Amino acid sequence: MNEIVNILLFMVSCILTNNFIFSRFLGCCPFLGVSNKVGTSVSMGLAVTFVMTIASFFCYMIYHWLLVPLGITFMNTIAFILVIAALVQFVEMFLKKSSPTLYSALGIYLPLITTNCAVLGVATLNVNSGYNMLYSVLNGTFSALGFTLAIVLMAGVRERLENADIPACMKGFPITLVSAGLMAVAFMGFSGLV
Amino acid sequence: MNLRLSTAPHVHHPVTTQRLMLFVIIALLPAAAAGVYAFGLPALLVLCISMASAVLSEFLWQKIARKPVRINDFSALVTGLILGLNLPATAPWWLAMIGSAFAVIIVKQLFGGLGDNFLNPAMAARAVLLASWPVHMTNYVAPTFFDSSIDAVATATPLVKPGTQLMDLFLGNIPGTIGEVSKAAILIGFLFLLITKTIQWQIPVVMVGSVALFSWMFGADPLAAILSGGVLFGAVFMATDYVTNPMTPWGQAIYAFGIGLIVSLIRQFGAYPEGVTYGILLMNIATPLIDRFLPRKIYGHQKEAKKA
Amino acid sequence: MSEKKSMGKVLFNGIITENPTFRLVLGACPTLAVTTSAINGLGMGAAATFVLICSNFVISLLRNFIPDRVRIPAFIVVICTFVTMVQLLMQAFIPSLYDALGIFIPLIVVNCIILARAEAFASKNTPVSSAVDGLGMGIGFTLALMLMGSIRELIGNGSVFGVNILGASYQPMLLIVLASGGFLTFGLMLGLFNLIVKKLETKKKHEEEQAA
Amino acid sequence: MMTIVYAVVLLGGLGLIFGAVLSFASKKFHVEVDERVEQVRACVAGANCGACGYPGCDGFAQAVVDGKAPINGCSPAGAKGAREIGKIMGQEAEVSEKLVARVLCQGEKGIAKDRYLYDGYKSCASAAGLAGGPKDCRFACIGLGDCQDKCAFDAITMKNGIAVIDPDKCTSCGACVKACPRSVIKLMPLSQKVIVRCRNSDVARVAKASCMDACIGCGRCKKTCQHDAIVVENGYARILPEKCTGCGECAAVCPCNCITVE
Amino acid sequence: MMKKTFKRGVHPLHSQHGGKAPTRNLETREYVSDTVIISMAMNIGAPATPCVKKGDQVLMGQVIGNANGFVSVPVHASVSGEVIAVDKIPYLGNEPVMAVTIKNDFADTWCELKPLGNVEQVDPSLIIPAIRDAGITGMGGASFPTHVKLTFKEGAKCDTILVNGAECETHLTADHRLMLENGRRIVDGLRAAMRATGVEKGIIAIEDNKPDAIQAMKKAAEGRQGVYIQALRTKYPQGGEKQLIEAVTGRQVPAGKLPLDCGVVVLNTGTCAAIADAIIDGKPLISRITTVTGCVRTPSNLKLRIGTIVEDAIGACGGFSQEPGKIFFGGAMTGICIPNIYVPMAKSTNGIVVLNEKEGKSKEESPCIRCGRCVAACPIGLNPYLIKVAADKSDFEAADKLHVNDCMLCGSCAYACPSRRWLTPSFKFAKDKLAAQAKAKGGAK
Repeated sequence: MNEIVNILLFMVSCILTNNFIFSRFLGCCPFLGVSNKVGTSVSMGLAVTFVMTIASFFCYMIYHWLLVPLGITFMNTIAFILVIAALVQFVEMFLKKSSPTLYSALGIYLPLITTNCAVLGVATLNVNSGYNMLYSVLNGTFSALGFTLAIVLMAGVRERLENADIPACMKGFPITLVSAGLMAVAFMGFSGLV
Repeated sequence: MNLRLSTAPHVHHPVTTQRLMLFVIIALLPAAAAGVYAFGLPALLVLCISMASAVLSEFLWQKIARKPVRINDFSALVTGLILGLNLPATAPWWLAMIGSAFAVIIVKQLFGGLGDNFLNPAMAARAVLLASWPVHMTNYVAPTFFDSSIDAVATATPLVKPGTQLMDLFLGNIPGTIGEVSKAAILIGFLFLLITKTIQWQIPVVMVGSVALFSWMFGADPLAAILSGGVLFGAVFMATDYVTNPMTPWGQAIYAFGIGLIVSLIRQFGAYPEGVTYGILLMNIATPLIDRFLPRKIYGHQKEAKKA
Repeated sequence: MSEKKSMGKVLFNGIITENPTFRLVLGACPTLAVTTSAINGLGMGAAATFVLICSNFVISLLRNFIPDRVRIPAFIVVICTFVTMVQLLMQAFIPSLYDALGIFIPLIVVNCIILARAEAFASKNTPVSSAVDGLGMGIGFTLALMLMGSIRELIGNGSVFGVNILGASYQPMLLIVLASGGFLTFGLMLGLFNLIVKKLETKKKHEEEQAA
Repeated sequence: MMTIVYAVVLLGGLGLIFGAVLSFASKKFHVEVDERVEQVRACVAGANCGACGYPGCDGFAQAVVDGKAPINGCSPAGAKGAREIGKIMGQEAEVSEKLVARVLCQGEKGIAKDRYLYDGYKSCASAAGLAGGPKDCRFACIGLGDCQDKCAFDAITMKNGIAVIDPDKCTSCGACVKACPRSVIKLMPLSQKVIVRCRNSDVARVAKASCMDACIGCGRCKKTCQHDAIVVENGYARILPEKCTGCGECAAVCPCNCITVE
Repeated sequence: MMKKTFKRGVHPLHSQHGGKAPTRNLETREYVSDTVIISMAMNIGAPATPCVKKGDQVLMGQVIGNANGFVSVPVHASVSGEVIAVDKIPYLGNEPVMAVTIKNDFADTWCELKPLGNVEQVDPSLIIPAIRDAGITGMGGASFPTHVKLTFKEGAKCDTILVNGAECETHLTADHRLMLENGRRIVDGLRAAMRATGVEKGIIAIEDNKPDAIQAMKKAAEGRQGVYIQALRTKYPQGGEKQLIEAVTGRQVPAGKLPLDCGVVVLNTGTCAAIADAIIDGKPLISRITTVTGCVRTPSNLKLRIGTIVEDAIGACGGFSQEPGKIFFGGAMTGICIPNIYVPMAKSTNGIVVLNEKEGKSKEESPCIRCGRCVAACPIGLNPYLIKVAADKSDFEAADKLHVNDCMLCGSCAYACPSRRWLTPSFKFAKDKLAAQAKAKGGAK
């Protein structure tokens, strides 16, 4: 029972309190780039969630069952990035062939994810925090959901800002960053929640 | 004879943006008066600085950005007043000044000015001030009522403490920010806004109801939860900000319900004693999505919707 | 002479014309995360510069040997190697900075700037000019990070590089060194940068018109 | 020592496995794409950073080919990349002669007679539908700037109640031509220097009553022209650009000042 | 009886001065001017072709313009006298229209009339041709030929004919006076339409701010088969076709379809009276009641011959009381501005309203504050503020997705907007553009 509560709290903290975007700054590039349409951002978020979950899983295995026994944990970054890159590319190609609908909804975002620091970040964080396999995977999934939440909210705001009379020099990235900053202020309300 | 031509309609409802803002200011006056009565001249000073800074910031920005100067729509004045009412009476002058300038320039004008900001300027500024200068922002004193025999006593939290009478909460005999102390004054303002049809009842009523519901669920006293802190003030004056709440009654209900949930969550489990500001800000952020995903019934499309 | 001139141009390109942070808005994550103080910004910038120079150089050397199909994974492996080197070096010699930068050191691997330069420049140019390009981009990145770090440290802490500047009576604006402050500062600086660039461009154009 | 061996073996092993799987997969799952997409894809930075707002470099390349993304949308590729993409995308466009949009009306305030005072929504299209437009001439430029709003290149300004197009800034995209409810704007070859700036097809009396600079279709220009470069149709003169030598003699004889020579 | 209504809408009368008071209680006066200009394009569809020439002598009721095709009606001389011009004149729309100018000889000699007799006895198959020959179009504003409305296409089922006596527009009281003074004719016309189409039920719907009209119509309908009176809440646009149907029958016209598709036909009160005139007396539509109000000395309801020039109509009301700033045909919510006072009124001109300079001047647009008043006002349930943004950017695809084509340009949103934004005009703009695009597409195919 206690364990279940802990897991629940852990999930909430991943999504809200330690939100990947607003408090950890992971995955900012796609957050800024792919948040201009709500539909796109939902797809992106789901694709990230998918990849982060399986990446957490695979990286955990590689790290604990390969690198640790061999005593070459310093190789973690390089091993992780290889795993992620290969995984993403494989999933992309698989989707492209087997399910064009799913591919057009999610698959096209996959290449973006290879160089998304959120994925490598979550793998590294899992190692640094010493999570076990369950927590690693949970961390992957729910941090990614937090990312999804952030990017979808951002997309909503940006769709609205599209029609706003923003000063020329602030258009595009600058105003998106300021919006993100103000959103981060609001997310501070969740601090200490868990 | 030179006739004017334009497309219809040729008549308009007499209400204008300017008049709506003026109504909000009038509705805020009782709360402001109660605050000044409770905390004395420092409170008045804070309000004045905050308003002056807001209007001046708006004026300067519009001059510099070469946009039409629209300070006479009173929207900056409203922002300044609401922010001032959200500060403790002990707030130093620079706090009120920076807060108002931030609200008007960064939160409002950078996004394109009135109507284009996605967050309530006063709320966002308050959250920023709270994160930047937490000590100054939470330096609450008990009301003095211009009675020099009572020393200004610093207290830690504006929320209800054991032993506080509900009547004190209602009338404003408690420490807190300038505007939120007297619930009676806020209700007067609410009635005024309702009578003048400046706002609809949905948001304040649903939000207060939702706070009561969730604080009861989380094991707190619902009545005290409503009367303490900024719930009423937020529900009447800040959650109802046109620009940042959803457009339809149902959307507004969802929005207000969400605020109530977040407020109760933060109060019960979070690090901050008060969550109204964050509740409103977070639901402001969700507003575009609510507007987008809430279905609307369009005349002549009902049957299609059923089929699909 | 012309070689030298073009090298200068490549260098200048990275620092000003295509400044990775302010013009291209790449590598936003570290820019936002580590610029809470000037020294952190400098450290991050230096680490990234090192990786940029080395990886650009090596990739340029290997550019004719790497099959086109696997070039991206190959680039990543090269970059990753240097990142791991930096990581180990910093851990050994400047552990305090290493701790402050934390997870963002390994994340240099996925910093878009580095891969983008590898693909866009190093894979098409000579090793030396690639290294210079890496240096220019690196300096541009470092300067931007340092500038942002200084501003945030100044406002949020009253100091720059740890030296108190604004005096004891200054009430620091804590928000600026928090997460949201990073976004806000970056956004506002970007806006300001755009404004200045635009002003310069119109001025230049105006002068050209007058000359014509 | 063993560590290094392990490291190398691991890396090599992983590389081999992934390489094998991926190369197999790329053959197995190969999907054909538009040739231009591949070409554009080769010009962008390929960092998959997402800064362009599209799902990765492939997505951006596709969007460029579909005409949805701007050619300079890839900031990491810089100006050089944009030029290369421009070359790929612009292969068809560069063949024909450069065109420029011209306003075929000189009905400024004081020259064209006003019909009434328009006081509505600032849009030519709206005004045009109201009792025949605010100007007496129903062929005139209304001057509320629908074309200006649509011009992405700041080439159009409203001067004294009519639109004026700066030929240097005009890219002949045709947005203004589409926007104009009166079809006052036409795309013409840049080389055509002599232009009849009126297309009023009313009879001479009505035309002259509504605007001082209206073409009344008198045909004097046609008679003067030695190159048969002018036709008078629908009550107004028109210049045939392929025959016009730009001598400007027609402009000299026009009683209504409606022919201009640059 | 329960008062019925539709969702949302606005109350322009409650907040506006001007209102209807002065003309509501005054009896309709007949006025005949010495010259009429009769436009050939008074109906939606193909305009009529003039069949008289300059110098011809015409009799009252004589056909002076022949109908062109099915969706078109003939035009009749509204006075007897001499044709002094057959020419194109600039009118209210984009293009000039053909018009016949007749100098009145004040003899009012009718041409030969062919009355069909009592509406309850006439052969039903003769009714619709008679309506077409009498040149009857919708007299509420849209000018749709009435015989087209009453000719059902194969398979169409109609069970109700609604008579629109809501008169929800500001300023206008013409229908109100007609109901008070000539209620029987309205009922006769409704019965004729019912018999012609075989529809069993006819409902006359009237807003509850006209209790006297409700009483009068109840009396007129007494003993008539299948005719009912329905009171409606006073709200704008209660008299909009779609809103009227929703309020009275609870049905909705499917998007992009006609009222007939939900089994209803809506006729205006004036149209009904004209039908009765055409059947009982054989008289074509040559006059109508028009409210002339605003800044005129004696606001009144005038029975005007079709083609009366505005200047004359205003003169008949004692001239302007203040310097006019704006004059429009119809009510203030949907009225169409006229460029000068020398234009003639048409069959659909139910009001001539004169505003002074101050009332007529448009206010400057200020930024949208997202107050939601437009959303709360839109009787269709659209998001006007979003459509406006899309239309202003010429993003017609987006506007289409926001259902701008369902907008009926009632003006409720623009009326309610505190920022005085030009909502309705931008919707019209978008609708026109979309229609043009659709046409171009159809042409390409």
